[in-house]
Amino acid sequence: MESRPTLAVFKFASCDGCQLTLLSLEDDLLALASRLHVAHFLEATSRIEPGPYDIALVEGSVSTPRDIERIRQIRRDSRYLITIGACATAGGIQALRNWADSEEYLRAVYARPEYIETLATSTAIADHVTVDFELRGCPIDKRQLLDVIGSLLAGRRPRIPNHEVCLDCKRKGTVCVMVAHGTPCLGPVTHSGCDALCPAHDRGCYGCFGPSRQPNLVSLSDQLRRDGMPPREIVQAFRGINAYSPEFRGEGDRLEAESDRSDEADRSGEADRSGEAGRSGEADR
Amino acid sequence: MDATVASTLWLARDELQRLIDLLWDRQYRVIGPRIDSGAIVYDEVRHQDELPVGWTEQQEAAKYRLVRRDDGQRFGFNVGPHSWKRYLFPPRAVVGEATRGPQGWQLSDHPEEAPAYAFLGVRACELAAIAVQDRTLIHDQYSDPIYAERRRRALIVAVNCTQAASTCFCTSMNTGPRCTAGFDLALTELDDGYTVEVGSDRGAEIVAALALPSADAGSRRRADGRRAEAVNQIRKRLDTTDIRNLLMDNLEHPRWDEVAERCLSCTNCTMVCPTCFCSSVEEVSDLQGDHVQRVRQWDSCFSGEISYMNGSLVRGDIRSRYRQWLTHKLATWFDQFDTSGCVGCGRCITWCPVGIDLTEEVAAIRETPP
Amino acid sequence: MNAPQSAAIAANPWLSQTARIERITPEVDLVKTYHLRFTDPQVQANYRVAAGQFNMLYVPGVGEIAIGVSSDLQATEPRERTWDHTIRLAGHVTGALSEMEPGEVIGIRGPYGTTWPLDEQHGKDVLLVAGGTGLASLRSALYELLANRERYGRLTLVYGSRTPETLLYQGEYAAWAERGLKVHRIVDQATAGWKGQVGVVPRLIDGLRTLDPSNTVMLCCGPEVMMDYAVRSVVARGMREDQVWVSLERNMQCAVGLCGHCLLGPEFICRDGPVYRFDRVARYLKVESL
Amino acid sequence: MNRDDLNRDVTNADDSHRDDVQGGVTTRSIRVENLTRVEGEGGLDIRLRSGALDDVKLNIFESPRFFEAMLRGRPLEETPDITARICGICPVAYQMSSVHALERALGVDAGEEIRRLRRLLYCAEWIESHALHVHLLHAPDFLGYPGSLEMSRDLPEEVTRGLQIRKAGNALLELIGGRAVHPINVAVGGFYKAPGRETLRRLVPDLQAGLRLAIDATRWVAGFDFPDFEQTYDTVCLVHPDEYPMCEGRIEASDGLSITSDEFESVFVERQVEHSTAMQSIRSDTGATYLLGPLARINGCRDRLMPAARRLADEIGLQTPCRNPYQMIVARSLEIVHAYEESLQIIAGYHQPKPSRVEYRPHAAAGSAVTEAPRGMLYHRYRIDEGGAIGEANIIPPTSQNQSQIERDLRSFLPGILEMDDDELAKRCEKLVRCYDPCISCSTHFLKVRIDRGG
Ligand SMILES: Cc1cc2nc3c(=O)[nH]c(=O)nc-3n(C[C@H](O)[C@H](O)[C@H](O)COP(=O)(O)OP(=O)(O)OC[C@H]3O[C@@H](n4cnc5c(N)ncnc54)[C@H](O)[C@@H]3O)c2cc1C
Ligand code: SF4
Ligand code: SF4
Ligand code: SF4
Repeated sequence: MESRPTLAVFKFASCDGCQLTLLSLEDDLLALASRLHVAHFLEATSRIEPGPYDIALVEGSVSTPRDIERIRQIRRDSRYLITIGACATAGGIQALRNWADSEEYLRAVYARPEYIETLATSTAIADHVTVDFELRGCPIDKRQLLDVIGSLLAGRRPRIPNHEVCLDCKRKGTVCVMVAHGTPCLGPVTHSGCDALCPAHDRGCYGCFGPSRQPNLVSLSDQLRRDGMPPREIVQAFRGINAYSPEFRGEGDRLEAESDRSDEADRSGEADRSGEAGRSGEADR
Repeated sequence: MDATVASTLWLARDELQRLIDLLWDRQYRVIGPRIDSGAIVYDEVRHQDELPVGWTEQQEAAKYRLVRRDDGQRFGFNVGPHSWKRYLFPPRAVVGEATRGPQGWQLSDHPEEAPAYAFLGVRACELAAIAVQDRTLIHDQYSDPIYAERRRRALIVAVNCTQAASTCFCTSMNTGPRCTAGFDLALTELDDGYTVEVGSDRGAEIVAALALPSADAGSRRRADGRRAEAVNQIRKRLDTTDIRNLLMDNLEHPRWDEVAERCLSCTNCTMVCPTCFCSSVEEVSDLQGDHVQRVRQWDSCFSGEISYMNGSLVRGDIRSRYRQWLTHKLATWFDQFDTSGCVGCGRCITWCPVGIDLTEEVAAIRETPP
Repeated sequence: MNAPQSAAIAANPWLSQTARIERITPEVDLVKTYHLRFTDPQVQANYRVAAGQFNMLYVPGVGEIAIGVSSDLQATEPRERTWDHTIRLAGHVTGALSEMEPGEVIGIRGPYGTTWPLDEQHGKDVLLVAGGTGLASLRSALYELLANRERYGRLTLVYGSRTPETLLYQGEYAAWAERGLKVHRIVDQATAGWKGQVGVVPRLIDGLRTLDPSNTVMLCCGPEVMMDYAVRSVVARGMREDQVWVSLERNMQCAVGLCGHCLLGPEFICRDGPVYRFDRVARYLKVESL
Repeated sequence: MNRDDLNRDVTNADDSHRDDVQGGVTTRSIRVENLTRVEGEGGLDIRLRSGALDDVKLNIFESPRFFEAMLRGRPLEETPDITARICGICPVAYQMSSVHALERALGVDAGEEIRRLRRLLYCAEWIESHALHVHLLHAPDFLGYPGSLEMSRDLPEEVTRGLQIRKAGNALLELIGGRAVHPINVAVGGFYKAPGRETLRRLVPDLQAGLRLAIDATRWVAGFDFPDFEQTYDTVCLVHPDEYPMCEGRIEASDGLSITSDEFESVFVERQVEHSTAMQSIRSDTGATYLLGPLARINGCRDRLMPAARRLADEIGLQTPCRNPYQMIVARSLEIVHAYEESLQIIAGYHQPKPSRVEYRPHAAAGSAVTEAPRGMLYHRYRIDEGGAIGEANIIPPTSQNQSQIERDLRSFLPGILEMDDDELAKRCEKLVRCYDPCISCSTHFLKVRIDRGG
């Protein structure tokens, strides 16, 4: 038996981008392969070995009944189970279905929905089994992945900074897109990891690394509203790549309920003032 | 003329390029204001036309916009998102290295060949900020070697403000708008040129090399007039009366809870502040772990990790972090460095994404003693 | 020339020396004492540290941590001496240390910080109060007191720990007692065979029969809550806060007042502390999350 | 048999056989798990009855991700960011088809500089995606290794070369897109921030080195031993008069078909098949399957390859039209060379587009586009509603179009190898499937080969 720790990579509902990050380690890939024994990595090798595994990297979200069985088995087989990417840590972009009627979704995509077996929801791996460490990002960051694997190899718990994107953004010297351009940005509530890519490209962060450690979402929503962003659009901003993370989900739902209530009030207000002339529909937008 | 410290000379408008060229010739990296991504930032300047000619900024809490001026001023604005701290105390620097050899670890410092900067366009509040950082980072016993060496080499060409932003409050902090000390040269921009004050022997030597004539009385008077405009435009006030005790006696004031509801703990205020100096060291190693760099990065009292201890955070909520920032900046800085940590530049007000204004916070605490 | 000059500009405060782990003494569960010697004999010979100060220990690739010196500094010539650090396994760096073997090399820089004010206490009774691993930071002071036993009045140690098994330096208590230190122990949870006291440290203090409030100083190191209650106890017995010294702890990256991590109100604990006369920091310790 | 059994099989072939006798006909089932070294996971189902091939199905057990449904109601600006998430291997392709379709709908012309920068970005993805497949996933098949990590022990230089080739592509992706997977810089109308000329030029030495390596590697690949297996294909790709196909042109087939993207859905029909959650495509006019991807492009547009790539194709003696699917790896390698060359050419003449994206006014509109993803033609169609939100989206990825073609190849391949034992047979089938570089992630989940052997 080899003494090198074994690595296994598994995929659930996802785009493959996070496991690709592993293959994109380039200079470090072969070095990594010499320190770890790759026992299960369908995308990289046809040699498939049974568990137990020392380190399992799991990509993708749980979205079929079969997924639940598989992830439980993987958990049983693995010493450290590390989830990688927004799909695995928050349900991914596909978690948008969690707000929709999935029957309708099926019809929208597939001509013959009856063939498709699917859960109504897309959920994080940690909603189903115990996860030892979650690495965020859509996709995950190469350096952070190396850091996590390096820590595990050294027998340490990975430690990844969990501050807001803003800190990295300002270290880089990027001009704040929110203050200087009025561009909505989720950077102040988003977990670091990307080295503040989007603002460096003159656009707002759309939260692909998910919520930071203690995001003050209500305050950011208030500010976005003050800057003229309609509440419904703010809801959509939170319902993006990490829509189903508890924090973004909570704030999106809160705002939605609030704007539902105000629409309601508007409508009844309108009924009351049905005689009034010249009222523009603008306010509803 | 023979320029000495305190003499005032004249630099015609387009002669500014000669100054820039001379500085580059003398192996300085000239850093000055430039427009990038919708703001005036500090970056390398090789030509006078790269300066924000004919631009100014409008600033208010959480809002910054570039706007056109109706003249061709190059320094007709105040302060943007960058400060010189970026160059003197770089956001990321290697402070040490470790290499594993047959005898175990070899540790070395990572001495940098400190760049010689010439800063063009340093404002009065920024001169004050640099003086504050001198106190925070250079001490008799231990100093930040990177800051100290960069600082020693840096040449400072200050520029007097001729206008003020709505966020400026240097007059409350006694730091401006007039540049009084801490510069090698100080310019005041007029339509046809600059009056140049000499602040050091190094500055004198440079104006001598440029063979600048002395400024005539008319130009000096016009320069006085321009500078007075800046003073007149300053509206914001911070009442600093006994401010140290005011804050330290109100550590449990309800206002901290209120501000915590708005504060995102996003670190922006500390990043743009020209005096904030918190930093952390990160170990960056190759996968083998045989070669390690110790990288010091800007950190912030708003990041949770900074107060991590024994598995939890000492300042675990936003309230305590905001309180830490404000009390450090405006109160305990006096205990530590015998100066205020705030120079009144207003950056933290403009660049706070939710527009928290420290002067309002202090005023609120002052108004309602608990 | 505007830039301030300083003699220390050239010195890099981040630069560590290398030290070899000479021996490792397992103390109690999760706690070991690392006996270190600088690899450079010159540095080893010139290194001076006083009771209460700490070093920054560095494990490359993992991190750097503050650890008090726990050596008996009276014992031997500096040349032969090892610099001892008693360390509890807490996380990354301490975890990496716990995996190390004698012979391995780590980085060390220091000493830093203030010292226990022993010279000023001649003629006084000294009450040492420690909780858990806090005793490590008092050990050097304890040996210094014993070495100069005749200069002090009553010497008392009040030491509390979670369980009898986690009391540090148990093998040394008898010798301490012999040399004139009264040792009182208390544990949170008794286990089989424990005949001593059960409870918290302040309880032991309350129970001290021979406390002379006017002529006693207390040196205290342990968790902040414990120290808080210990001070309350002695104050209740008539001592003033300025008769108490405590050793504080905060995250530290630079240890030389440059990084801003260890701030407690106006205090840089690394530089102005870790040992404080209690009245200086009392008001800040009372404020939650300061 | 339980297809969920993740960890049991050490080889690709299941050790157990199953014999069923039904109505006098013997059906023998052999299961082979895990078709590997493809992007995404799926399965292959082969059924033999009384010793003869009965059916072949490429099974794609995808967890559906409903992208088209998710897009509905989202602001149109978000489209390139959302569709990128369909595939981590070729996100740029999704972004390119999205922005082209949306710009066509809105009547936006991004202009020449942006057009060239997009091509540059696309070249970078071709390099990255092709190099991944050629060097890390596919080459081991020709050299007898289970994967490139294993291969690197014996052939470290070749594997390192492959990694280097890919690295320069990734560096280019990062420079233009911000990052290699799910670039953040692609916008409807152009780019959020266009890289400066000098920044791009800094990559030139690496790209030149990459080009040399890619040429060497193509020679190496051309020397592989290719099984004799000629098929007739109806190949389809974009055709542009002056350029190698990428973002623009007409859709042309080897049988003479020539249409615009707006006619796509009337010619190429998607049908969902029972065993799979992905869609399959056939041509409505011929009822036949068709082939997309590098081979289709080389066959159709060899004369529009960049000069070095063209010379190299001659040097290695590539016969076009090439009908051997195993030679797709050669076509892919040549396209890497082409992409490197074209990148260098674009950078040499690059001027930073100003502004980096053109303004547009969202309005109700509809539009479609086809671009050439590394694996072939990728079709997007959108309807935009008045407020600028997506009203309807239709996306047809290349792998689902190639799927029926893969099955057809297998059907003609299998009769020749039925004598082989299950293990070997499965491996051979898997290798043939792998030639296509199927990107099952674009739609799928778990791939395995199952053989049902009659008698
Ligand atoms: C002046 C002083 C003296 C100390 N003396 C001793 C001693 O004699 N024996 C002993 O066992 N411990 C002592 N400590 C505590 C010791 O520093 C921490 O237990 C240690 O830093 C934990 O590091 P870690 O990496 O293993 O833990 P982690 O939980 O992984 O911590 C990560 C990082 O946070 C910082 N950190 C975490 N906890 C502390 C802490 N309590 N104090 C300071 N920084 C911390 C360190 O930078 C550490 O590397 C002392 C602390 C201080 C400030
Ligand atoms: S800035 Fe935000 S959206 Fe952009 S890459 Fe970073 S985390 Fe993702
Ligand atoms: S605290 Fe604010 S106003 Fe004061 S110096 Fe810092 S950034 Fe400027
Ligand atoms: S005060 Fe403003 S800038 Fe500072 S941390 Fe709070 S929200 Fe961010």
